[in-house]
Amino acid sequence: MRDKVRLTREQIAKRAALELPDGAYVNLGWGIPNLIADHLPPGITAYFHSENGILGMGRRAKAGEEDYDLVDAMKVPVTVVPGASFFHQADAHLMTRGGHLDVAVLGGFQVSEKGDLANWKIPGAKGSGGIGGAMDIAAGAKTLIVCMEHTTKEGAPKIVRECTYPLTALSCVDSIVTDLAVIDVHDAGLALREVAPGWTATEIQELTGARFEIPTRLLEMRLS
Amino acid sequence: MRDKVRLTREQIAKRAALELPDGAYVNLGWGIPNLIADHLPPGITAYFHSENGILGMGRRAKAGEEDYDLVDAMKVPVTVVPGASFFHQADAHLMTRGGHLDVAVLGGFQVSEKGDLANWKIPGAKGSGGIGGAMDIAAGAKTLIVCMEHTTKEGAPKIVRECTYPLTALSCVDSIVTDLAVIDVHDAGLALREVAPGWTATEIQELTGARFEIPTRLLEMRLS
Amino acid sequence: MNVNIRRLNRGQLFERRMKHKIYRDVDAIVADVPDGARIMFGGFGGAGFPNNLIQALARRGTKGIVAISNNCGTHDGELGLLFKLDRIRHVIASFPGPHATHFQERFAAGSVTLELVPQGILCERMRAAAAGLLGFYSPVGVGTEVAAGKEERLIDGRRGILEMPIHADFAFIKAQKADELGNLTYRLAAQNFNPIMATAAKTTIVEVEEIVPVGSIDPQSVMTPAIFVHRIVQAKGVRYAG
Amino acid sequence: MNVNIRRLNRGQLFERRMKHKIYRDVDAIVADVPDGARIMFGGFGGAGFPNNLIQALARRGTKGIVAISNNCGTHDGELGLLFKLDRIRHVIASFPGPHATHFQERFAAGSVTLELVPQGILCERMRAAAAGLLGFYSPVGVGTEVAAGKEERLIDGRRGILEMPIHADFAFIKAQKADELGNLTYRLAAQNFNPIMATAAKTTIVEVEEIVPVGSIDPQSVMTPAIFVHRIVQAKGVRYAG
Repeated sequence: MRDKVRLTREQIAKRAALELPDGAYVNLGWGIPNLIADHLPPGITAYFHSENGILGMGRRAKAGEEDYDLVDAMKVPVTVVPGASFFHQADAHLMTRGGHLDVAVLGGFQVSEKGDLANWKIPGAKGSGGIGGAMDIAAGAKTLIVCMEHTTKEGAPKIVRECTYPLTALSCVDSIVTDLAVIDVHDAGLALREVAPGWTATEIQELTGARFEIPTRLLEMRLS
Repeated sequence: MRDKVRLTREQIAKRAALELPDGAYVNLGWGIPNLIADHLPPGITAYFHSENGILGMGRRAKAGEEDYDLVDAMKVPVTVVPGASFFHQADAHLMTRGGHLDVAVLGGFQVSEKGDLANWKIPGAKGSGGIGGAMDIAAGAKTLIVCMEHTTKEGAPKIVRECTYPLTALSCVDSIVTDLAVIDVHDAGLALREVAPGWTATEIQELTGARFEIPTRLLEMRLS
Repeated sequence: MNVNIRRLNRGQLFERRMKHKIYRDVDAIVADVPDGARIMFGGFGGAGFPNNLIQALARRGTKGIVAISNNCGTHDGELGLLFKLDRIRHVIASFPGPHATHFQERFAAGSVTLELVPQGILCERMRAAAAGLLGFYSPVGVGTEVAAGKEERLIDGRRGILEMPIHADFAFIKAQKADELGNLTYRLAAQNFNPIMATAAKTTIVEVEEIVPVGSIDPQSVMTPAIFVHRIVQAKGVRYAG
Repeated sequence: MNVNIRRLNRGQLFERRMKHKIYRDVDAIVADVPDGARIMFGGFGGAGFPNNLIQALARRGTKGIVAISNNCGTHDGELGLLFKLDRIRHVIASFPGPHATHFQERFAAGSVTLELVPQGILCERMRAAAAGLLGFYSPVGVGTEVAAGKEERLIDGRRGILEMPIHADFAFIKAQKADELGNLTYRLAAQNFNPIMATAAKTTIVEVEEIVPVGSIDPQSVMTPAIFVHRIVQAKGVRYAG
C-alpha cells in the first residue's frame, strides 16, 4: 500500500492554479488562494484583481520597494504588471458582482453539496467577524473555486450536506480543491474528480460530509 | 401710461442670470437657458455642467478652434475653463439626479401652480419626441428655474393650474422667469415677484392660468 | 510614475492573449453578430460614435437588431444608416432626435418600436446590468409617461419607480487609444456613453484611433480597464458631419 | 492637451470662491462637526486614510458619531483613535478587522453597535445616495445573515434583497492633490473608498498632500470633480504603521 499524502497549503495552491485558463481575470482570497499567484504553471498568464481597486496586481514588493499607496486587500505592499489599471472600490466591485471576473478562488470553512459557501465567520468565535469582499465576489464570479483543508483540525468534514456556519453565498461554488481531493459541484450534486496520492475514493468519502459521485476513471492530483 | 415691454429672449436670459449665486454649479437647458452663459453679471462665476460629461464648460469655440470631441449637449463645439473636468455620462447624471447641481435652468412648455414642469413633448407634434437629460435634471437640481415666454404664440397661458402637456417632473420648479414676470413657486402656490416694465400685477394675472400672490412691494424686472 | 512594474518574461503568452482581442479589420470583428442581437452603441452629440463598426455591421447585413443608444442617428450618419437599411426593429433611447430622419419615418410607420428612457436612467440601467444589480428605485419620471407600467413605491417619503437593468449581447464603442490588452482611454467629451456600455454588454467591441503597446498607458489614466474589453480594431476616424 | 482653455479675467472672484473651500488648518476644517454626525471615512489597507482629519476630530471632541467605514481602525491608528475615546456609537462597516482592538472591546461590551455590510454593497449603497437613487435589489447576501430584515424578491428568476442608500452629513477623505477649486487626484490604490464617499455626503472634507493652482490638473485626469468637494486642507501625511 502506498503512503497516503496530504497536500501542503502550497501544493493545494499549485493544484488550484492549474484550474486557471490562460489570460483569466482572477481574484484570490485570503489564506491558501493568496499563494496561487506565486504558483502559476509555466505558460499561463493571469491578471489579478484586488477589490481595493487594482487590476493587474503583480508580486509582493521587495524590501525597499514598498509603496504604501500600493497594497493588496491584505494590506501587503505589492507591485503591478504592465497593462495594470487603478480604479475606486465601487468599480472594483462592479467587476466582482457583475460577472466580469473569470475566476475567483476563496478560502472556505464549509462547502455544501449544493455549492453553498461559508467562509466569513466561525460560530462562537470572539469578535465582530467581518465580511469584506467575499459576499460580492462569491455572488458574481463566473467560476468560483474554494481552496481549503478537507477536514477541520478536529477531523470534522468541511464538505457537508448543509452548512452550519454562517453563509457567504448560496450555490456559488464550482470546484473544491483540498489537501485530499478535487471535487466539482454539479447541479446533481458533488462529483469527485481527483484524489491525493495514495488515497481511495472510499477513504475520501469517509472524510466527506456529503455523498459524491465517483468517476469511472479517478485521477490522482497533479502536484506540479 | 408707460409702454408695456415684453422682454426679448436675451433679456429673459439676462434676468435669469441674476438668480445664479456666485460659484454655483449650473446646468443650462436648450433654448433661452442656453443664452445665460453669455449674460452672466459682472462679478459672478458659474461652473457650467454638461450632461455629456463636462464640468467647467466655457464659451462656444470660435471658427478654427472647434474640436468635435468637445461639444455641449446641443452638439455645439465648446471650450472649457481652467479647473474643468471630464467624466462619463453616468457620472454626469449622478451629478444631476443626486442633488449636486446648485441650479438648473430649463426651458418650459407649461409650469403648474404646484411647480410641475412640462417641457419635452408637445401633444400632437410629429415624431417620437425625446426626453434627453431633462427628467434627471428636473428631479435632482437643488434649485430649478424655468425660462420661457409667458404665453404661447396663440396667447394661451403657459403658467397653468394643471399641466396638460406630458410632464417632465412633478413639483420641481422653484422660479419662473418669463418675458413678463418673475414668479416663485412656494408650497402655498405661486407668488409674483417682479413684472416687466409697464405692466401691472393685474395685467400679468390675466395672462396667467393660475392665481398668484401679489407682494406688497412689486418690483420691476431688472434687465441688466 | 512611482509604480513598481513587474518584469514579465512571458512575452509570447501576453501576445497570444492579445491576439484574441485585436482584429485586423472592422468586418471581421462584427462577423458573428447575429440577427436579433441586442447592441449598445456609444456616442453623443457627434462625439465618440463607433461609425466604422456601424458601417461594418451594415455591410454584414445583421437585421432585427435591438439597439440601445442615446439617439437614433443623424440622417444617414451614425445609427441612421442602420435605420435606413431597416436593420433595427426596436430601440431604447433617450433622445431619438429631430435629425434622425430614417428612424422617425419608420417609427411613424410603425416598423420600428421605441422605448423612451430619461438619459441618466438609461446610463443607470446599463450600469445596473454591469454591476450585477437586479433593479433600482428612482424618482426620475415619477408621475410622467415614463412611469407607465412601472411599479411605484414610497420610500422614505419619496415616490420612486422600479427601473430594470438593460443588458446587451454586444457593446459597440469608440475610444481614443487601446493598449494590446484592451485598456482604453477616451478624449475630452467623447467618453459619454462609451465607458458605461463597455461594462454592460456580454461582448464589448471597440474601435480605436490608435493601438499602443502594453505598459504605455499610465495605470492611473486607464478609463476602461481591459477586463471589460473583448475585441479591438484600429480604424480611421469617420465622423458624420450632418 | 488640445483643449481650448477660456481665459478668465475674474481672478479675484475665483479666489473668493476658492477661499470658501481652502482652510488653513485641520482643526478649523472640522470645527463645526456636531455630536451625532453621520460621517464617512475613506481608506483601505492603510492607504488613503484621512488621519489628520480623524485626529482633528478627536481633538474637537465630537461624540455620538455614526461612522461609515470599511474597517474600524488598527489599534490606535485610523478610526481606532475615535473608538478608543468613545466618540463613535454606531458603525456601518464591511470588515471591522481583528486589529481594531478598541472597536472590538466596545462591540463586545455593547457600547458600540455595528451594521455589517458586504464591501461592494457598502460602496453601492453610498453610490445610490450620491446618485439620487432610492434603493436597489442585489443578489449579494441572499440567504445569509446580511439578508435578515430585508425585503427579498424574485426578479427574472434571481433572488435579490432590497438595499437602501447610505447618506451622511460629512465625508472625511484623503486625496493626493487638490486644485484650488477642489478637483482631486488620488495615487495608485489609495483611491479605494475616497472617490465614492466624496460624492455621497452633504459636506465633503478632504485632506490632501498638495494644493495646486487651478488649471494644473489635466481635466482628463481629475478623479473627483470639484462639484463634490466642499472643504480642503493641506496636511502632512500621517500613516499609522500598526
